[in-house]
Amino acid sequence: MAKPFNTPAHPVKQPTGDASETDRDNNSLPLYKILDADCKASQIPRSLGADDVKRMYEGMILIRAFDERQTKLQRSGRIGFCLTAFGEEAVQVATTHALRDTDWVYPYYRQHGILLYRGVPLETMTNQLFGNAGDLAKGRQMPVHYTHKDTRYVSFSSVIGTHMAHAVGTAMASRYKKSAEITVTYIGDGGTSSNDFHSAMTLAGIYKPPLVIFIVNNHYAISQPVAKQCAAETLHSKGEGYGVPSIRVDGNDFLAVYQVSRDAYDRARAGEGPTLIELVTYRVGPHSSSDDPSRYRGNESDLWRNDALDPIARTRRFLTHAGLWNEAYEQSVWDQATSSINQAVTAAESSKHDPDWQSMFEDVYADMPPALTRQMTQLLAREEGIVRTDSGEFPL
Amino acid sequence: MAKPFNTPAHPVKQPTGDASETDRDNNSLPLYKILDADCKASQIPRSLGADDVKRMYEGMILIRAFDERQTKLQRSGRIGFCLTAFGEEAVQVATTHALRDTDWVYPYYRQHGILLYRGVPLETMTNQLFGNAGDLAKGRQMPVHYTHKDTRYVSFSSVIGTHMAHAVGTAMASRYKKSAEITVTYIGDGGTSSNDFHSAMTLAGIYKPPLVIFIVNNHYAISQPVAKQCAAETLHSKGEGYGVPSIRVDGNDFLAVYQVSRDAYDRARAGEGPTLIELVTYRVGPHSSSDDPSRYRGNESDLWRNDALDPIARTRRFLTHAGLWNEAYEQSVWDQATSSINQAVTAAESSKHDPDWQSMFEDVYADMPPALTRQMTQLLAREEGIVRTDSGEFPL
Amino acid sequence: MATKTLIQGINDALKTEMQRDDRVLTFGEDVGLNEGVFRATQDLQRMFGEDRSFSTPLTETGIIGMAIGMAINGLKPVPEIQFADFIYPAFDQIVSELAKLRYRSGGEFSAPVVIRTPYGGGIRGGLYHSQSPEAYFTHTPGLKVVIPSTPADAKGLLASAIRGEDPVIYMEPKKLYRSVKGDVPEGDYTVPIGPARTVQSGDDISLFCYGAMVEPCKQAAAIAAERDGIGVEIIDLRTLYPVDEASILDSVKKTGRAVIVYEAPKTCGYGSEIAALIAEQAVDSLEAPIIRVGGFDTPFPYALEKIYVPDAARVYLALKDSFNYS
Amino acid sequence: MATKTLIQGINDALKTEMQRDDRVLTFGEDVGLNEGVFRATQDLQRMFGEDRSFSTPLTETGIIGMAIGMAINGLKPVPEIQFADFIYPAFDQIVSELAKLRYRSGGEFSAPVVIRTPYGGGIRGGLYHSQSPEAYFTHTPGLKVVIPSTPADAKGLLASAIRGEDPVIYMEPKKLYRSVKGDVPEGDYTVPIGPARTVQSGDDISLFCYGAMVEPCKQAAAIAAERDGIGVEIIDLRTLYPVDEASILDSVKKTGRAVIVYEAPKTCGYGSEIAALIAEQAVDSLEAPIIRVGGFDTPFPYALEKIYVPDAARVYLALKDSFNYS
Ligand SMILES: Cc1ncc(C[n+]2csc(CCOP(=O)(O)OP(=O)(O)O)c2C)c(N)n1
Ligand SMILES: Cc1ncc(C[n+]2csc(CCOP(=O)(O)OP(=O)(O)O)c2C)c(N)n1
Ligand SMILES: [Mg+2]
Ligand SMILES: [Mg+2]
Repeated sequence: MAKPFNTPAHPVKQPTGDASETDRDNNSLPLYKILDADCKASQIPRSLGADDVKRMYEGMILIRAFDERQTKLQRSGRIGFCLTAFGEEAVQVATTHALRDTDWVYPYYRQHGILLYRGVPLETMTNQLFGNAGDLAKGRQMPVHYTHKDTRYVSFSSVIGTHMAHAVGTAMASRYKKSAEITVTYIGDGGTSSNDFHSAMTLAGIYKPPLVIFIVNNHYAISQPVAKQCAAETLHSKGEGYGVPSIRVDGNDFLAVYQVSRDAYDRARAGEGPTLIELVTYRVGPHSSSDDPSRYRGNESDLWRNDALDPIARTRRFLTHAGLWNEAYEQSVWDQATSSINQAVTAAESSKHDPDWQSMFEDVYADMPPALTRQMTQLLAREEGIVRTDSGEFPL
Repeated sequence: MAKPFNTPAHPVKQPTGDASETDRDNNSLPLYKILDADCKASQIPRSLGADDVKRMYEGMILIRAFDERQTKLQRSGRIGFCLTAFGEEAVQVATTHALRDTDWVYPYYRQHGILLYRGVPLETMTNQLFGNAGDLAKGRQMPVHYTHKDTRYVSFSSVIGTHMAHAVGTAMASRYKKSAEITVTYIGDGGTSSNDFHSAMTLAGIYKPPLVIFIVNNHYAISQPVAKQCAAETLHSKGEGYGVPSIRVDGNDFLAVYQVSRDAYDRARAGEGPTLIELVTYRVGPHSSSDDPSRYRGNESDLWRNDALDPIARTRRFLTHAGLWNEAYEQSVWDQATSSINQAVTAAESSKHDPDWQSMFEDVYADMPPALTRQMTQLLAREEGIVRTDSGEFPL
Repeated sequence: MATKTLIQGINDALKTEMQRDDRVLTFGEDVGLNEGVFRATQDLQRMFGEDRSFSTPLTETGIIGMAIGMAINGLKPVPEIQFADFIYPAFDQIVSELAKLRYRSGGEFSAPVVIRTPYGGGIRGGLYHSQSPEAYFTHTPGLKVVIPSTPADAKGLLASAIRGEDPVIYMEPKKLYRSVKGDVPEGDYTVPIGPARTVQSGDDISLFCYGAMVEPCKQAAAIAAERDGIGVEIIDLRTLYPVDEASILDSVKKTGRAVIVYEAPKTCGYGSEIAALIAEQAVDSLEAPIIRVGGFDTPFPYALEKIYVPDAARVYLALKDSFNYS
Repeated sequence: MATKTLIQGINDALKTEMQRDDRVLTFGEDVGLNEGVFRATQDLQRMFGEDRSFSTPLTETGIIGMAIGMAINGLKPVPEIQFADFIYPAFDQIVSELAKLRYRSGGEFSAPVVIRTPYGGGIRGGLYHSQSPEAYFTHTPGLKVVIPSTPADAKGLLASAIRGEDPVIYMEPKKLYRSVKGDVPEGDYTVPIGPARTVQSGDDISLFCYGAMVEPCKQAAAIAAERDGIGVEIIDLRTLYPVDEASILDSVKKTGRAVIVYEAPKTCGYGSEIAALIAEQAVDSLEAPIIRVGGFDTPFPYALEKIYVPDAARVYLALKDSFNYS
């Protein structure tokens, strides 16, 4: 059982977007926060105990450790590609903490932290990064394109935005089946310009399914800054044009993110319809291992690598104020994270080989059509014995 | 020269969407109007003289007469399809009156009134309805899918929404070429849910080209009422989420439509960027000749066939108050309209035949590729002499 | 058995399957209260309520996307795209998502959505109410593509599609909606996806077709028999992917001649695949060029529609060319 | 003449044409300041300013739609779609608008937009960074489809496309971006759209290919010559629509055997059209089945990419099959 803090509960806020005078960012745009500049909280979400906040902190560190490891694996050529969420850890952990295990998640590629936080075995994840025979997706997708049915983390494509419309349908199906499940989905600031942001918002407004939509505004879509992505002052302002209540939140304030998510989930579960939540954060790392941010933003990201903005540092300061943090704890959390990741990397890399050729032909349909079977049989029969070099050529 | 009214000019209004207390509809949503319940105007746009308002009135009647004639032609099987704008005449006439001849128009299928108002020869239009050899589009498109380069009325497809993104590009090109031209585009309430409403609004917000976007909210998309199309209280509220200033206007109040259009055009020409204007009107007729509205709205449309709501009747009452209307004038306007339409129908129907077979192969590319030439030659050579019956079969 | 039109066959399948399985839902633009612009969804909202048959906002991508999400969560959506010409706004959802979900998730997730859409010429619809986009979908692994040409097949194939586990693009030849009639079994009735249907046997030429092209093929074959004594074997493919290769190859091996008829632009049309299949698997049997009678490589015209769409005259000329070749 | 990579050839064409004609503009996601994720637009913003080379919001449909509108108003836009896999959100704009504008307006309006997009395998991109969607476009009258395989062609064909009056889908084999090098003429240089390029002449088999498939075809032909004495005529089609039918048919009439290689899923792929063309126009010359070596009828895989994409081994086996057939 979570030990409750001795602080008054934060009153449930209607996500109207009309934040109070103090809930404003430097440009005096609405921005809901709980942590103050010193990382103290005058009011803490009622449902959170000390264990909860520590769990969230540990979850953020696991993500960071995982991302550091991913980066190294990619740089040393052991995996072909990687994509990290440096600086966006609070988004993933706090939105997930407020979720039930049976709720559906429609992520895009920068939400692997949700899997980590939901306790998916690390080896499941590293198998995916290596695209080996142990990968749940049978080595078919690029690294970071996870699928995980057990945690209802739905397989996604690389195509930006499409999953949002799926989330609407899944939430409608839950309601149709009179299930208490809700659905959450995430979209980047860039993704708000995609076709299916529009379709999903339109449909969410009309059908009012149990759905919560998070815009992860990390200020960039690869090289495009959000100010050149959309001329609106805030992205949450898009909600009104669809009749969907919305709110803008400090995405690096784990308590604010938790509180607003929780409220929105409660509303969704109570049949009160969808909510659009803009989480303002910053993509501290490159877009992916293929990206060089110095080309388009110089060293701007250094500004965000500090204790006043980094979500992990802010949480640490909060914990320190609350007497829940010390060096030894920090060390053990990191040790635990890195050693479990190391194990998972070793396991994925050493004991698993490429998927079987044959697997390439499976899962196109429920049953393999005859012509495809013929293509497979021909390949397996004909090419047996041909040894390919690494570059795909063959010495005869 | 237009004879000016002796009334104070209506002050140019910033299209902020924040209408004054009196600018509200029955549901107390913002709705900009000039005509009062009695169809008097306390303030008349400065740039309008008596000739202007009479011209607009006559333009509306020409549209109505044309639509009545279209309907009859379709009912008697002389044209294959028709689509009318009953009750939406003010939208077309007043937005066009404020436009310059060199400005670009990206319409959808319900804006043929713009062509009529810009003085396109009626025979050009009836040729299109009949799809005959005199049709500018060589009989290739269904009725009402006009193209008219001379008036910069750009050919459109039947696909809803796509043209809006073109309008953005055309307006950007005008600015690039340092031309003073602006671009206007129209979209239905249903069309606001299409992909390219979203893309065009996003791009218009970012690039701020000289563009004015009209949402013609006629309450229906075929059978779908606007309340089931979008959950927002107003459609102009979509503007904010894209950073595009917007305003909601009584689309059956020709003076209000004129004034707001004029202001937006001035802003566009001055380099102050795009405006989104919701014109609230009502589709009094069926969606098209294929539609039976009684299936989905009973006789609701009868409510709109009255002098308090019909844009022509309201304009007539305004003219009457201003001493600009009498029965004889009315009769002559109608006579003139019907006789010119009759002539154009007769000309299109009697003197023009189907387009040549050969024309079917032209205009796919600037020059006909060899394979297509072969397809054409084969057809022309082989089928010469085969007489087809009306049903496409052939007696040998 | 009752005599029904093709669209009644479709409506029958929808009713029967919705009655059988309450996971089956249908929706699309004007599908609910208005019962579809062609009335394919007649009575459904009245019988099954607004939760199971409803009209949507004007967003094809949203309609298909939403259907995928419903299917992932266990429902059996049968969305309608009002005209096949308007399927392109949803092309991304169909090609990137619907077709690839099962594969990319290693079989963890799948979306057995059946997309119904009227296609083809015959209603004087011009460029945007007449297209036949089947080849875009047969080139997209992960999709099944089905096109009926008789009322019974319309019912039986649609029922099979709805009961199946894979996404299906179910294309309805709108020209035939009310122009063909035929006996349709009552109640539970399926026709398997896959096998082609031999419309008539013949020894001289194999004539492959589907959808609205079956009628002119029948007329042309009748005239060829009557006037020239040519024995034409007509095969209605019905399922375009996965196609019934055996029926195609067996027929060509017997006749040595092949003509393929389709409405879409000839180049890279579905008929090109059938020709390529024959040229790969049965080239030795060929006694004449494989002739494709298709739409021309132009957009679909309005006034000249009758010249554009293959009709009995053009099919007949092709049959004679094939027959006389030596 | 300078030795350049394929992507340098593309960049050269863009620079030369932008210098030549100030109506030429280029834009797309990350195209401006970031100079394209593959750097195809390197230096352009610096040289020509933000008005002529800029990054856009994340909306492919908007990028193409905006380009169409610019072209209607007299500009020559050359938008980039970051990966061909992401062209589908713009499919409606391309198929419904770009391809059909000239036709539907009776020639009143046209939109000579050149869409550049990297396609194909070779970068371990998995399902969504590897696709080869050319057949969707070759089946769409109104579009030209061009795919270069050498740096000089990359420059010359792109320049022709930009100077032309028709919309062009210009697909760039990203595998070759930096892996092939060749001489590229400086300055003004065009290669006409239409004619194929004979890579090498040969008497025994005609081998048709394009884009990234030209390299494995060359390797396979070399091995076949060396080991089996087979004379392979390799034809790089370069323009897929309108294709150089004469070169294809002349070659097959000479060799009697045809193999076609492409990366996209085999069924209804572009190779099916070439096979159908041969089976229609040159069937009597055929001494062997027409073999298509394509991708398999599955989505594009990640780990097994090398098995999926046709390589020299598979092409060689097909050449032997064709040669040994009798
Ligand atoms: C439809 C589509 N277009 C383009 C891309 C290429 N692309 C991949 S990520 C990306 C930027 C996305 O930015 P955002 O939505 O803000 O998410 P972030 O990466 O910042 O988390 C782009 C353009 C894509 N994957 N899909
Ligand atoms: C992309 C697309 N989907 C569907 C249609 C079929 N359709 C034609 S008009 C129409 C309704 C449009 O309503 P609205 O935008 O409100 O314009 P209105 O007809 O009311 O003027 C629909 C669904 C279409 N033409 N294009
Ligand atoms: Mg971002
Ligand atoms: Mg409407």
